[in-house]
Amino acid sequence: MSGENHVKKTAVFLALILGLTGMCSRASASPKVAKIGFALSMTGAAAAYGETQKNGSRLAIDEINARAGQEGIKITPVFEDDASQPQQGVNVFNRLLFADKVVIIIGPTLSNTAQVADRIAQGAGAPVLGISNTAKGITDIGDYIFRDSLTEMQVIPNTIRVVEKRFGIKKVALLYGNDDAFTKGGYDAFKKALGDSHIQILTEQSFAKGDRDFSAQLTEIRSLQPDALVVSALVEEASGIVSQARQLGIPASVPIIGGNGFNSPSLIKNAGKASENVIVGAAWNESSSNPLNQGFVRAYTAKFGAPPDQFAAQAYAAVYIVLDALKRAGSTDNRKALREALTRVGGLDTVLGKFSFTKGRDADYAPVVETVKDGAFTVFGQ
Amino acid sequence: MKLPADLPAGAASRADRGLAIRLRRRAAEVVALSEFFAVYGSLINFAGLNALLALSLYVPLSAGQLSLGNAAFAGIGAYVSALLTMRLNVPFPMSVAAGGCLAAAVAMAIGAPVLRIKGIFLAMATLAFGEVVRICAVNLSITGGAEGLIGIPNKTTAVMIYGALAATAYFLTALRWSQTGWSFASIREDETAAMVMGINTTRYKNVAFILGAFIAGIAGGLYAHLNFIITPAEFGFSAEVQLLIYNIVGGTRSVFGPIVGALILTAIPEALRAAGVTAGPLRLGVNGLILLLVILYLPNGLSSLFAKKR
Amino acid sequence: MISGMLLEFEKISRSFGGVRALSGVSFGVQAATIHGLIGPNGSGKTTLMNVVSGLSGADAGRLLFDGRPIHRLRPHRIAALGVARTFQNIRLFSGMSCLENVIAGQHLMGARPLFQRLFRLRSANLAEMKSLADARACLSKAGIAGRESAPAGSLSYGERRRLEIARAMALKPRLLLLDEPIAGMRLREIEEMESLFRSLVASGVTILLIEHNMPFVMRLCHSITVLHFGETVMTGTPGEVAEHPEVIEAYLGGKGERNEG
Amino acid sequence: MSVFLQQLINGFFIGSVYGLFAIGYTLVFGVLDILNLAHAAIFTLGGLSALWLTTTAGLPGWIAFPLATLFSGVLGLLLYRVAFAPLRRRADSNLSGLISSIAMAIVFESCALGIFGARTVRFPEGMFQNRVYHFQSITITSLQLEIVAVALGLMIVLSALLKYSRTGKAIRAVAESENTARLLGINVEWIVSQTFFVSSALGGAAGILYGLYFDALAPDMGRSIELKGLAVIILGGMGSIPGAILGGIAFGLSEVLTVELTGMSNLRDAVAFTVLLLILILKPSGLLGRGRARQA
Repeated sequence: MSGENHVKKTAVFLALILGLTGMCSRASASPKVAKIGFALSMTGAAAAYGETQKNGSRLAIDEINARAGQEGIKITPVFEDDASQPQQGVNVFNRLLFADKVVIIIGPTLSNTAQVADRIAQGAGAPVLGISNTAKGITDIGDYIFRDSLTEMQVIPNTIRVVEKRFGIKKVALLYGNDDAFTKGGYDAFKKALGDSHIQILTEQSFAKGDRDFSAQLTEIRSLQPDALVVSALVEEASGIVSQARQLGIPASVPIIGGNGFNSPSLIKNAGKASENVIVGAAWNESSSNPLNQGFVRAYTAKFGAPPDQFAAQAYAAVYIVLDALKRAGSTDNRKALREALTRVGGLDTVLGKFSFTKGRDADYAPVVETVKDGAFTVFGQ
Repeated sequence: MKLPADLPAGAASRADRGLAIRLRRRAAEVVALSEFFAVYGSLINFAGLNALLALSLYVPLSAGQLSLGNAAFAGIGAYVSALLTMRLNVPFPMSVAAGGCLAAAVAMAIGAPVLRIKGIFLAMATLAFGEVVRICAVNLSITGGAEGLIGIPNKTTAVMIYGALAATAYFLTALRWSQTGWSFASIREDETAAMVMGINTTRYKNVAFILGAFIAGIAGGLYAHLNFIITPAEFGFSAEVQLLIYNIVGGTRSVFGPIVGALILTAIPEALRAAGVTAGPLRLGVNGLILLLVILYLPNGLSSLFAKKR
Repeated sequence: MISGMLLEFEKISRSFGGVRALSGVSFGVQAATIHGLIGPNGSGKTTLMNVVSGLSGADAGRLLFDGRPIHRLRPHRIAALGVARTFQNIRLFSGMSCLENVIAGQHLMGARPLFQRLFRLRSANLAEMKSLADARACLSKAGIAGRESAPAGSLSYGERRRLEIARAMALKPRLLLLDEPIAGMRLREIEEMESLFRSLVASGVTILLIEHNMPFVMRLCHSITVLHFGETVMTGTPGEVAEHPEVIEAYLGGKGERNEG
Repeated sequence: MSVFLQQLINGFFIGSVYGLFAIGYTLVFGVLDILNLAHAAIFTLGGLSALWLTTTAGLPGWIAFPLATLFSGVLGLLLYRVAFAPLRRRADSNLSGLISSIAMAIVFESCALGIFGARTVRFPEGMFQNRVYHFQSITITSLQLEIVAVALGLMIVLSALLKYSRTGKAIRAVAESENTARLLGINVEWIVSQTFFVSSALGGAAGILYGLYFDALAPDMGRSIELKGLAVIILGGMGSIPGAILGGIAFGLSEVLTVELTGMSNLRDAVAFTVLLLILILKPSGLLGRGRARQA
C-alpha cells in the first residue's frame, strides 16, 4: 500500500513540475480555447451514468487545462442535462449548437436520445462524439457522428468465444431487461453470438428496468440446470441478479456472463462475494497495466472518492480523443476541420487502449473479457 | 444569412448611409431571429405538441373524468401513424388521421366498462390500461420493442403543430357552448344532478373520453413524425402524470389553461438555464418548487393570471 | 282542474342490503295538483323520489307516468318525459354562475347546435339569445333575477334552493319533484315560494314535494301521502291527514316543528 | 413441484415488500381520500438517511434505523404542512393535492440526488447476518423471514392501534367524517398530522428494509415500486391496512405465477396490470375495501 502511495505522490509531483515548466516555457503564447458541449443525463432514469460521465470528462478537462500552455489548447466545457429524455436532448443540442456555439458535442448518454438529437448536429454540420451509445445505427445517422463506445455486437461475440473455449458450455439460460434499449441490444447480441457458437438457449427470461426482485426468473432458470447464466443488464439490476442467483442456490460452478453493463465497480461493491467469478465482456479494462489507465484510475478515485466505471473511462477517453483531433485540426472553432481530424484519429493511446475510429466512425480497439477475482476485475482473456 | 457588412464605401450620401444602417440593423434582426429559431425551434415544436396533448386530457377532465390513459392513446396514434407511413407508404396526413381514429376506437372499446368507475379509481384503471399498452409496445416486434421504432420520416412542421393546436382550441371553445359542452360541464359539476336533468351521462362521458383519445392520437402521430424515433418509455407513467400537471398548473376552467400550462412548463428548463441555475439536481429541485408554488398560490392555475377579474 | 293520475305507484318495494326502505308503496298523484309526501326521517320519502327520477330502481312493483311504465328507465329518459327534481342536500353546479346553472338545465330543450356555432352562423346566435331569455325568465320566476352572474357557490342557503328550483324549471317539466324545497328559508321567502308553486300548478305542472314544515304542507297541498317505515300509512286531503290518529302520534306530534326555525 | 413451491415463496416474499410499502400509502388515502404520490420519495429518503446514519455518522444499525424511521416521519409532517394542509379547504383538494405531492416528490428526489448522487449504493457489507436456509431445493433467507415478519407484524400492530387506541379511534373517526369528528371534539388537524407521521415513518421503514434486502439504495429506487404500490392498494381496497398486505401478496403472487405458468417473464407486468384493470371494473372496492367505491 505505502509503495503505491509513494508512486502516486511521485506521479503527482512530476505532473506538477511538468505542468509548471510547460506553463513557464509557453507563457507568452496563450492557448486557444475550445468550447466543448456535453449533453449528459444528470437527472432522470440514466442519472447514475451521466454522473460518472460528467466526473470522467471533468477530470480530463482539468488535467488538460492545468497544462494548457503545454497542450496549446484550453477547454471550456458546457455541461447540460438531457434529463434522460429525447425531447430534452433535442433542446439541449439546439442550445449547445446554436446558442453556445460549441465546436463538438460529447454525449448524449442514452442511445434513444442520440437517435433524435444527433440528427440536429448532423444537420448543423457539427461533430458529435458518443461515449455510451451502443445501439446499432447511431453512427449511420451521418458523417459527423462518432462514438468511442464499443457496441455490444463488438464485445459480446468475443466474450462468448472465450468463455466457450474455457468452459465448453453447451446450454445456457438467458436473462435480459426487455424495456431498455441497451439491455435489449445486448440480448440480441448474445442471442446471435450463442447461435453462432451452437450453444443451446434453454430459456429466455426478462425483467423490467428498476426491478429489484429476480427470484421468479432465477427459480425458473435454476430448475432447468443450465451450464451458464447469460445476462444482459445494467449494473443496478446486474448486482441484484448476481447476488440473488447465488442466494437461490444456482451453484458457483455455473458461471454468470454479462456484457458492458456489468463493467462497474458497483457490481463488486453491491453484489459482494456473489460477484466472484462473474465474467464480464467489456470495453474498458480497469486493471489494465497501461500507465495512462493506472493514472486515470488513481486520479479519479482521489478526486471523487470512488473508483471509476466504464462510463467514466469512456468519457475521459473522449475528451483526449477530441483534444488529439483539435490539435491536428489547426483551429478550435472549425467544426468541419475537427470532423476531418477526428476521422484521422488512429492508434491513439487512451485509457481504453490503442484507439482508432473505423471507416463507419465507430470505435475500433480490442475489447476485453474480465472476471472478478478477490473483489477486483482481472483479465480473463482477450 | 449574410450580413451586408461590406456595402459600397462610395455611397456617401446621408440617405444612402441611413439606408445602409437600416438594412444592416434589419439584417441583424433577421439573423437574431433565425438564430432564435435555431436555438428554440424544437422547443417551440415540443411546447405546441405538449399543449395539444394537454388539451387531449382537458376534454375528459372538462367532463369530470380523470383519465391517465392519454399518453397511451398518444402512443397508439404515434405507433400506428408511423407504421403506416413507414411500411405502407400511406400519405402523412392520412396516417396521422388514422392514428387518431384508431386511438379513438380503442377508447370506444375500453370506455364502456372503464367509465363506470369514478374518480381516482378511474385514474388508476386508465393508468393500468396505459401500462398494458406500453408493455405491449415493449414486447411486440412490429413496434421495435424497447429500442423503439426507428427511421420515421420527418414530416411534421411547426405550422402543422400550431395549426392543429389552434383548430383544436377553436373547436373546443365552440364545443363549450354546444349541447355536448354544457353536458360535459354539468357532469363535471355533479353527475347525479346532470342525470336527472336529462343528460345521458354515460354517453357524454364516452364522447369526452373518445374525443380526448382522438386528439391524443393526432398529437402522437405528429410527435412521431417530428422525432425520427419513438420508444415505449416516452408514453409511460411519467408522461401521463406530466399531462395532468400541465392541466392543473394551467387551470382547467378554460381551454387556455392547459395550453398556457404546457407552454410555460415546457419552457421552464430554458428559463432556469437563462437564470443561471446549473443543470442537474438543483434545476430539478427548482422545477419542483415552481410547481409547488403554482399549486399553492394559484388555485385556478396559471391561466388565472391572464384572465380578467370578474 | 283534476284530470286523472299523472303518476301512479303500484306496490313499489326497494331494499338496501336487507333493509327495506320501501315496501309495497301504492298511491297516485293527480295531474296539476300539489301532492305532499310526509313522514319521519328514514321513512323512505327520498328513496321514493329517487325511484321516480330513476336514480334508484324498484325491486318490485310498477311505476306509471302518464299511464306509461317508467320504473325501468334510466334517469335521463325519465327526465326526457318531463320529470324534473331538486335535492334535499342541494346539488348545484357551484363552479358556474346562476345563469349558467339554468342554461345547463336546458339540456333537453335542445337547440345548441355545434356546427352552426363552429361556422359562426346566425342561427347559432339566435338560438343562444332564446336560451338566454328563457333562463332569465326562470331565474326571475324563482325570485333571484338579480344574482344572475353571481357564482352559485356564493349564494345564501335560501337562494341556493331557489336556484335549484329555477334550474329544474328550465326543463319545462310536467312533473316537478321537490325534496324539502323551503328548508332553511325565511318567512318571506316561503311565501314567495308558495305563490310560485301555485302559479306553476295553475299553468298545468304537477308537483310532488317532501316537506317537514307542516303548516306549509297543510296550506299548499291538494293531497298528502304519509309514509312510515317504508309503508304508506294513508293518502288523503290535508284535512283527512290531520285527523288520522296514527299520523298525529307518529309524526305531527313533535317533529313537524323541527325545520321551521 | 418444488419449483412451484419456491415460486410461491418468492411471490409471498416480494408481495410482503409491496405490502410494506403500501401500508403507509393506504393509511393516508383512508383518512384523507388523497393519493400521496410523495410516499415513494419518503421511502427513498428513509433508506438513504439510514445509510447516511450508518456510514457517515457511523451509528450502529439498532440506533440508526429507528432514527431514520423517525426522520421519515418528520419528513411526512413537513410534507403535510407544505403540500397538503394549505389545500385542505379547496374544492379540488384531492386533485391539487395529487399535484402538490408530485411537486414535493420532485423536490425530495432532487435533494436525494444532490446529496447522495445517482449511483446505487448499499449498506456496509456484513452489517446484517443474512443466513440462507436450504430445505431440499427450497431456499429461504433469514432476512426474507424477517421482512415478512415485520410486514405482518406492522399490519397487526397498526390494525390493533387503529381499533383500540385513542388516537386510532380518532383517526378512524376522521376517516369516516371530518365534520362529525370535529363535533366530537377531536383535533382534526392534529390527527391528520399524526396520520402523516405514522404513514411516512412506515414508508421510511419500508425503504430501509428494501435497501437491506436488495443491497440497493438509489435516489430513484421509489420510482419502480410507486406504480406497483398504487396497484397494490387498489387491489387490497383503498384505506384498508390488512388489504394493503393482502393486495401486496396477491400482486406478488400474480407476478411469479405469470412467470411460472407461462414461462414468459416479459408478460409479468402486463398480466399484473390487466388483473388490476379487471378488479377495478368488476369489484372497484378491491379485495377488502370499504363498501362501494366512493366518488372522488
